[in-house]
Amino acid sequence: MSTIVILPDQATARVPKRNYLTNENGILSWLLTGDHKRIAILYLISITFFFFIGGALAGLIRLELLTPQSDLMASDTYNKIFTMHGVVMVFLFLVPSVPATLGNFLIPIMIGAKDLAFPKINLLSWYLYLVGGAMTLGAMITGGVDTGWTFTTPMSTHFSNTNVITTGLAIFVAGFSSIFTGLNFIVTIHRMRAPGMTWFKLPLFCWAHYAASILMVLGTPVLAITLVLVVLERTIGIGVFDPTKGGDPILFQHLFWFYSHPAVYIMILPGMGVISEVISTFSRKRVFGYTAVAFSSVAIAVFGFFVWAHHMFIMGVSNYAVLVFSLLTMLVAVPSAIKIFNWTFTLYKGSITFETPMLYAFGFMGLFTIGGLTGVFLGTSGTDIHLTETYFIVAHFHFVMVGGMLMAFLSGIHFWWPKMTGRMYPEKISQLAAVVTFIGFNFTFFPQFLLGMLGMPRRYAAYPAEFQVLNVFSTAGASILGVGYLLPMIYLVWSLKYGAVAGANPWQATGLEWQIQSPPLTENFTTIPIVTQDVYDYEWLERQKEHEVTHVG
Amino acid sequence: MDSHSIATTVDAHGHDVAHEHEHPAYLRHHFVSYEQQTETASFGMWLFLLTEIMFFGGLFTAYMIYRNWYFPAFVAGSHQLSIFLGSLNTLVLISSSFTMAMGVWCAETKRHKGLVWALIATLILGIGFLGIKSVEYHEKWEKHHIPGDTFSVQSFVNPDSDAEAKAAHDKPLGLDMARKTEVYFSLYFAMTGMHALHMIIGIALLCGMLFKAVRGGYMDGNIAFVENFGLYWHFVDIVWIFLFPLLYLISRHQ
Amino acid sequence: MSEEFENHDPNSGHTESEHHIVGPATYAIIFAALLVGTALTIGASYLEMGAWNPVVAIAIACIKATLVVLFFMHIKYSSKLMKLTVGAGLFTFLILVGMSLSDYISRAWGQW
Amino acid sequence: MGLSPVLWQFLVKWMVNFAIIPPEASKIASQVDALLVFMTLVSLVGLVLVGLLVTAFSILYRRDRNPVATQIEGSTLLEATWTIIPLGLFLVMFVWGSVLYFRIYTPPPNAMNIYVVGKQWMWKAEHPGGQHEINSLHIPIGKPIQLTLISQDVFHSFSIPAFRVKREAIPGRYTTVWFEATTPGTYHLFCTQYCGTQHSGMIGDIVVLTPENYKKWLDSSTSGVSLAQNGERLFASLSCNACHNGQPDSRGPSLANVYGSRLTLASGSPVLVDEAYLRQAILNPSAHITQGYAPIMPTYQGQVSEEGLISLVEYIKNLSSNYRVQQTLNTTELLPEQPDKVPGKTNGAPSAGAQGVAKP
Repeated sequence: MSTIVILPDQATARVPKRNYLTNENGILSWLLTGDHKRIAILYLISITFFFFIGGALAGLIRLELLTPQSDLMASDTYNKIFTMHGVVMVFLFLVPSVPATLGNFLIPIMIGAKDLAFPKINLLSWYLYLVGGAMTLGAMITGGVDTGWTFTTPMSTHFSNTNVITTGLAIFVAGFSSIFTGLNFIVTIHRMRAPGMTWFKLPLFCWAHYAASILMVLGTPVLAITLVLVVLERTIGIGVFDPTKGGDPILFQHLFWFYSHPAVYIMILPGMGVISEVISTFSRKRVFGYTAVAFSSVAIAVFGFFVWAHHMFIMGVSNYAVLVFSLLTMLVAVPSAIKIFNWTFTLYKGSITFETPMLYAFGFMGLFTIGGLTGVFLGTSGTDIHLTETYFIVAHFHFVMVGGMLMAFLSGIHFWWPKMTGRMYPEKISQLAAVVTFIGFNFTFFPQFLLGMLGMPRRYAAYPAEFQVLNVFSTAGASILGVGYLLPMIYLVWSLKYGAVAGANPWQATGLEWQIQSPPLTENFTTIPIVTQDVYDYEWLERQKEHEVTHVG
Repeated sequence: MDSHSIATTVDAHGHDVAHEHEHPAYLRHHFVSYEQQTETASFGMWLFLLTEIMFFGGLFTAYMIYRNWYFPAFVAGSHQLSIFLGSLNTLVLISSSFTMAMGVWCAETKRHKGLVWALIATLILGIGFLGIKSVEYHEKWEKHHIPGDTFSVQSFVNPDSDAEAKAAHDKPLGLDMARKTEVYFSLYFAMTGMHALHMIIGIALLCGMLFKAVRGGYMDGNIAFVENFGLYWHFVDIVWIFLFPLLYLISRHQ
Repeated sequence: MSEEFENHDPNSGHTESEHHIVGPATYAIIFAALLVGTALTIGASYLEMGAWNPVVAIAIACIKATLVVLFFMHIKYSSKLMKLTVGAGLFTFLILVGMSLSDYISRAWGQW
Repeated sequence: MGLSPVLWQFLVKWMVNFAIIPPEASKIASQVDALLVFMTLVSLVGLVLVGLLVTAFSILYRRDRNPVATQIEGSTLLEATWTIIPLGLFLVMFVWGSVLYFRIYTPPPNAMNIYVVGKQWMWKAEHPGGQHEINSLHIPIGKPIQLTLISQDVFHSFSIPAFRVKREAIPGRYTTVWFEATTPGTYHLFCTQYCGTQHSGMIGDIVVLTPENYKKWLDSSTSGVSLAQNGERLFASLSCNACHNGQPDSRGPSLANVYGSRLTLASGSPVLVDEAYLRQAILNPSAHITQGYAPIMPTYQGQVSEEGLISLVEYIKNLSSNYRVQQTLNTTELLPEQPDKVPGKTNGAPSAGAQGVAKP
């Protein structure tokens, strides 16, 4: 099968001696760095750490569900484990995953800037993330927390005697990390673009991050104040959510989901940005309907704020509010559909190759389509009654978050790995890993749709025996999935030393980030670029190459 | 875009070492000009203030809902607050906002003495605000109006036993409604407490700024910090502008 | 949000809004207006206006806040982007309050 | 290459009983399933469409066949197509789903009301005839059943997959759901809202009976005191009748036939008297004063348990005249027609028999 990869002559090629990795040495040069690329690497390491913690917890959950009885662990242990799995995966992996690593690394380069607008705040946000992560781990080690990651009141305020306060504050701190990241991105994209880099020359990756950042900045503080109120209710006993004092527990749901619904767009939008870049590059083609894809990101961000109560359809909100929120939910589904079709038609008349990032991107498209369409099942109020709070919803959001976001994350990591490290990952084994992940994923989560249809409730440590076969399938799939995630971990580390030297532009891609050396210099560009070419302008790239050839000749 | 050329060297902390053309020392390496840097900083500050709006937004939502549900309790609760102290505090805070605005003007026009005095005035007014607030809190403490285990509904079921309630001619509330005053005071303390927390953070920053100003800082044109602190301080003022009528004033009639 | 995406070059964009220094006279006038507003709102709270009491109080508070934002916080002299930013914050705030209240208000529908 | 016998058993059993939806045992179930099938079909068509296009393009335009890509800007017509068609389909689903939603959560007026109290970690069902059940619910076929749900502590969710209905039990507030069972049998009852340690143990059986069997069950499991009768005792023991007795000089409004009527409150706002209103009026009387009466009623919050409140509500619902209220007031005699069934709990000690006074 043909490939677009063009690597420099391995016999003579070297990773450039001067780059952001070698610019300064010593642990302090990393811990006090203002360089967005180094902070991205720091994030990448810490996020991977938390991903494997969350993944290990997921493994325990699946093991427990192998049998109908709660035999591996007692039910309160199980409750603590799925709570921690949710907290770690949502707040410490999914929310920061693509933005804090790839976004941090690439946005300044893509727009032709030397750094993010506020490098110190960027570093601060990593430290906040660490503090939040450490507090979460602390809460986990000192007895855990058993409220579920949704902290439903009055369960979390009055009926749980686990570490709700520590975990709540951990999420509060991690939330500010996310706010600062989003704030930094918005300001950077507005203010730091290179001359000639107009809004419609921005890569779609930047558009997606811009949209996600709006949600981070405007949504997260509502979660923060909600958690503060929960903590105050637990400590001094104020009565805002407590039904015995006249508070309304549903108000907590409103405030919590006002953030936590947009949060799913915070998680998925950056992933969509990655997919736009990858599909364009490996089809050698401008993204079909660039403006439609760009504006659909913004539309998702804006509409994302109007739909939160669809998490509460059966919770006794007013029937009329259900009508409104259900209708708006249908509207927010449309931009996602637009994106899927535009990606599909980007392939049309392209010149497609199937390197690993592209395989992950195909995986993303399939799984996200399923995840999105099943979201419509849940946004439709009549069917939501049957399906919500069952494994159907678990399967749905895992299709979107793991099948969508994690696929996109891996796609992006592979795609930009040469840029970040200067070395290629091994192609064959990584393609294998992509296929294994896809198969394992479907094996794990597709049975859960059926379980949900059959009515198996989520968060059950023990379940009726008739659901066992599908659960066994799911657990078996999870072990395949685990292998799929461990493989990249191994060969990516291997490639740091033994990977082929990548050169500046192994994919022959058009973005500004591919026109500089890999790994980049600390200041990214020796001179600030003046952008004249269009975005995804492959013809410009061809001319550029010819020019170089004639120049050298 | 030639990746192998080595032109200027820029260290990780952003000071241009080899740029030929003149830049002030405080221009960070990744900005083209000082204007870009200040505009960027104030844009960032405004985005941060948006998060603050949403932060208080949750509390305002709760307030609106519960005021509609438990109107008599909110009336009785607000009668416990002193309009005099509230108005005084409003006056203090608006004045501090004014002095802060003057401080920004002094920094812009490089008036060293003016800046120092404006900051001192702002600091005194800010501390004064917290002082008055703590007098109010202390009174609530003595009357057991702090939500929690010690909360007492005595003032509301038996208004004659309570000076403020008596002065406002409160009618006794039923025990059930009297208990809902705890919701009012929960919100009162959450809202004013969050506001006071912002004041405390502001005063801490103000102290640092004053320290630097006394030693001649902010006279070189690098006044982004003063300007952005001003924005923050005014925002805290705006929050109070809404808290004052909501908590003290609008429920006084029954 | 369309203005936000107009094709302007960020490095030339800032020159259009030359940094405007607001003078003490303006600040003094606004300060006086804020004091008057405070007096008015306190005075209004002693009048018996029924349902209009909160409306008047909130209206005065909004005017005061607008004055602070426009002059003390220099938004009147700032770029379109800043004005839009403030607008976006206000908009989201209203969404949070308004759409939450929509549930509470309509819960009683059909109950009379 | 042997499959483990255990796994083999699973597979056989599973294939024999293979189903992707639970049994349809209520009237609404088939309607929900119709929408589910429609949505599944639409989803499959969409998925297959995307899948086919991606596969076809991947084959047709792979680099080997098509070395140079043709740059295409986009197509407004296509954009409009795949905006409007999904939107149209989603709107159809929205309307269809909303109709079902309103159907499921709007009980018909003739529905039989059963109260369900959720607590950590059990379901307590209270039948109007005084049958109490824990973690099970017996219902007849062919009769609309309304559940009035409330929780004593945290959120719970009453889920019957076979009926395709589910409703959260919320602390401090009644919620309702209704269904009409069609097929006798035993079905799963789940708590689907995570509620703490024994969440997965908060399950039970929905036993759907034919009308004859249901009647048998009713007779065999009655506690002898209907909810309304228990409510009547509570009403007397809490001295509600001292004020709510319908006499011309009474301090409280008459409660006879008050259920279902429209009252005007002291604040001037009109209100429909339903179960939720009655419960609120007992716990939070200050905000529920009938126009023309003084706000003197004390709150009973903390004095009556949720079950007691249910009894009181059910009693007031069924109160059509004040005759017996006044009788008990005059004679302090209670329930003269029931003494044999509840021995030792009759005259003179009216409160002894009433269930539902909260323990201190």
